[in-house]
Amino acid sequence: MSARVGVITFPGSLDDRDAARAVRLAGAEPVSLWHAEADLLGVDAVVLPGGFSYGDYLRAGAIARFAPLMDKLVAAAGDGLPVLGICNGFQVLCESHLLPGALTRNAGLHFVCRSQRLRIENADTAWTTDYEQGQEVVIPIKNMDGCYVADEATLEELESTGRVVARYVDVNPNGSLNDIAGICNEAGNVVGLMPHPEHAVEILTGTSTEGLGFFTSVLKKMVLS
Amino acid sequence: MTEQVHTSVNEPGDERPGADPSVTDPDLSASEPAVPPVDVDTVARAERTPERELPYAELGMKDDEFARVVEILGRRPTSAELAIYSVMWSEHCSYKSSRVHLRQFADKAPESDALLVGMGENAGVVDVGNGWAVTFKIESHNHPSYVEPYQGAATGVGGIVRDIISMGARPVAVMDSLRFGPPEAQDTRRVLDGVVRGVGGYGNCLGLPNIGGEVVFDPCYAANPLVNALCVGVLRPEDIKRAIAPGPGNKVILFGAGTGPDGIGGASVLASATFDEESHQKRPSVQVGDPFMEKVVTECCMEIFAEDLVVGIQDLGAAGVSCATTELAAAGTGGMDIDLTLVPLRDATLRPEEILMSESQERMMAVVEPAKVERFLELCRKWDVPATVIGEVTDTGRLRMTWHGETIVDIPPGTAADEGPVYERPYEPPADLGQLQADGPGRLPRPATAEDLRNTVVWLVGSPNLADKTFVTSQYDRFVLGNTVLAMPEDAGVIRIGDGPQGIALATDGNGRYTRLDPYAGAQLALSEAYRNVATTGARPLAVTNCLNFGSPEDPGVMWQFARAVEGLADACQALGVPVTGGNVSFYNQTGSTPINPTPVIGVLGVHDDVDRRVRMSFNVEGTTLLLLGE
Amino acid sequence: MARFIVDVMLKPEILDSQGQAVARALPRLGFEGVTGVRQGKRFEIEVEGPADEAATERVRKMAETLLANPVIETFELRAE
Amino acid sequence: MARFIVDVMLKPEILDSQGQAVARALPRLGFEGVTGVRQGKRFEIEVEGPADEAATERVRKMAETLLANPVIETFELRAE
Ligand SMILES: Nc1ncnc2c1ncn2[C@@H]1O[C@H](COP(=O)(O)OP(=O)(O)O)[C@@H](O)[C@H]1O
Repeated sequence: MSARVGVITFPGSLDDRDAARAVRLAGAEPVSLWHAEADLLGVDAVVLPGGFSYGDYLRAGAIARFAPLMDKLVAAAGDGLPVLGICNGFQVLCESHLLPGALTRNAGLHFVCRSQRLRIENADTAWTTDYEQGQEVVIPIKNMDGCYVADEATLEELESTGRVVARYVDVNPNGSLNDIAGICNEAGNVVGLMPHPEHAVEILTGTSTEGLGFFTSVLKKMVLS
Repeated sequence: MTEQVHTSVNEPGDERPGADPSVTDPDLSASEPAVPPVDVDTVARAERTPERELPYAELGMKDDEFARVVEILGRRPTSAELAIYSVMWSEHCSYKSSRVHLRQFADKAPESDALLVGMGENAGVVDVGNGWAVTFKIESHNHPSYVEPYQGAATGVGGIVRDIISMGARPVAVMDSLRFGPPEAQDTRRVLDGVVRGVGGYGNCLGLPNIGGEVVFDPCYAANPLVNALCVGVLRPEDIKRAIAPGPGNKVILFGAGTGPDGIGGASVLASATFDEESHQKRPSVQVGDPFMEKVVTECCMEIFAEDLVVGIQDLGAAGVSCATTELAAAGTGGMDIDLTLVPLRDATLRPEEILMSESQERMMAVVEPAKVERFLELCRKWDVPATVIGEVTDTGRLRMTWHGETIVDIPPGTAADEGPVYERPYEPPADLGQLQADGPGRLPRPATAEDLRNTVVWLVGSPNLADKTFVTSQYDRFVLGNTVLAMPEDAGVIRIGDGPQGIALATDGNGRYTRLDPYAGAQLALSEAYRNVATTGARPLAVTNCLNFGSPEDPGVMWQFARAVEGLADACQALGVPVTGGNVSFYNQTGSTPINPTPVIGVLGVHDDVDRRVRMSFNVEGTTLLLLGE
Repeated sequence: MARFIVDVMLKPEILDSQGQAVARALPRLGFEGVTGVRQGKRFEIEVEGPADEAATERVRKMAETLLANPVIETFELRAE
Repeated sequence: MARFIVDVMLKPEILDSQGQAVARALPRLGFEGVTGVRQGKRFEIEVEGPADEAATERVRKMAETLLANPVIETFELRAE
């Protein structure tokens, strides 16, 4: 039986089908989860996809985090369930305090869509073991509110405990502090990532297939555990 | 949906033609105490007060057009009926100036096995093989984008996307073709920045990849930018939906956003003419978009289609409820009863005339069999989409509307939807054409030295029309949905359909300067450029959409440009064997009496049997031979 | 130094999609009885010199030309 | 019916890119002497019933949990 990876759809989620495709290409079975059903359907891991849940009205991720399913997810994440929040998913994870800090308006104040070079800074999280520490990958980024901010103490802690998972290289597209593109929680099972690995899983439609590693990593972790 | 050329009647404050204080309906407020005493112009009253004057001229209606309405109804129209006729017979709904010319697209249409739905519906549909069909269309939102660039452009995207949804398709990509004034002009900054943010803000939030478009700068667009948005959708041929309301007893459901006072600058003249009330004298003529609402409406529609819950569906565009009800009824069994009081309002003070003319965005109207209504509403609740049954289909041949129990509309719907006026406007070449054509490139100095040549190249490369467009394209999501095979900086966008291997290619092109010099050839050049851009990706061109941006049709020079451009396009489509499946005409693009360069923007759709074999623009294999094709 | 507050709100007749999204979300979060939410912008502006007539006029001009979009928004200005 | 205003501003230590963009644009438009601009949000909330202690408490809860993100923002609440 292959691993089952849930993909949550909130009203306004956009990349949910893409995340499901990436899960499938990685060799797992995608399971779609509806925000209003408080049931994780026994999945082995969860992806919160990109998009504009609730139109990003108020603040990106602010309304989605109150979804009935999110209570379940917060509890399960505490018990070690691997969770990957991509873009809007990252914003939801910050709003629900599963991850520290917040994502604010891009420093340039414009939506930014580009192929972005990243360095994987932590290859030990549930979602990054298929990468080498320090490996550089190119995957798309596309967001309006991607500027990662946190107070100094939090930044200091993230840096000193290796919880910065990925960093922008060459160009910082949104003004994120310390060029942060992704972070994880203390246990390393919850990862938030601004760029979109699910858009770099096929040569035909992406600029590379270098995003697939996020999805294959979590499968390995599940096989091992 | 389409744009409204707003008759500017923003300040009707001091003159209220037709206000007749002697006429009141005392019984109404008594019977409905919860409602403020509303002074409604009912059909009964229209019969009683034939002499009452109505502000039809302010609504853009000519004397003879108004006379025809009176003839059709056998009495004066009520103010609500006048609202319907004035908007349905307006240029952009009735195509009254362009219709006689646009016929050529059908008359000269080449044989095509692929064509499933041709011109006349919300958008054309073509069969692309392997059990898939594609629907696409381009539309303008020029004037609103000058008034309020962000919202104008955003709602332009929203409108064309709803057109595609109403064909029963899932929208899968958008494109935008833009024209601005000179980049150094102060106002261009405002307009360009707002328009690009608006196209991106709406399209990105809907999750539709932007796979191409154009940005052109020319002084003629300084006070009249062009914002043309294209959307393409995918469906199964057997799932095509139409804008029809058949079957008496079927329910009419309005769903999506509430109705507010958006874009009813025109309607306020009716309200203030009929009712002496200050709050109705100033209504915004800008429409504001809510892309999140459109996204949930889209997903809701997809589930509704998947369960086959509608017999007819129509989006609410420029003419709102007026257009949807008259067109659905006219194309169905022929009759419909609507209770306008049931329309969910964002502003409780709206008058029935205003409800009829409101251009509030993100609204759809569906016709649903009674047994399926509950499931329909259930899916709407799932997606948090407000939905209300507001009436039902009848076999009376009349469109009837009531307001708090009083009949305020009773018309044969076809007369509003299909029997609008048709003009054969006079046309002749613009006076300065000969002079323009005589001013050939031969008179220009040639670069004489290597240095001159270098300077010319540098000047060209640095010119805004050739410069890098990343400022624009980086604000658009081209990756979402995961099927984008080619997008910027390629000459055509290519997307995969289903799980592949088939796909489609799309390009839009237009050149106002060529078309100004020779509208016949200019339109053909635009078509052949788009055709080539699609073909060079390896696709087989299949169908054409077009957005015809011109000045005032009342100017014979403009009308001539229009007639010639349409003729050129129709002839070229015939020669190339690709039918026009739909499009849009935008007139009155001018500043004072100076029209823009005539700017037909042509979109061509092609098919890929295997997108893996798409050809990129870049030379990516070493040692290949370069060949130049053509003259 | 003078400090001004400029509150910018959408005109009442203009659709406030953000405010409506918040209003729709509230009951789900257990907040009943909210009959309306409107969302606007608030600017805090600090200018050199005293908060006199001239300064107020300058900030008003700023609000009109940059902070608010007069086509769809209105603003209120006050010194603090 | 009671009406409350909730002003939400970024904490001073958080980069306010929108406010900064406004501040940068001002001199270009001929407005000199502006030493600082901060941009925040303003909410107008209407609730059923009187503007009493209980209503205020409910709106405060709303502001804390939804309208402001305490990680980066502070808010002020007042009845109107
Ligand atoms: N308004 C726009 N929307 C989306 N894509 C655009 C737009 N304008 C230009 N592009 C894209 O940017 C690329 C470069 O455009 P352009 O410089 O106009 O190319 P060309 O001159 O070859 O037509 C093309 O891929 C084009 O589709």
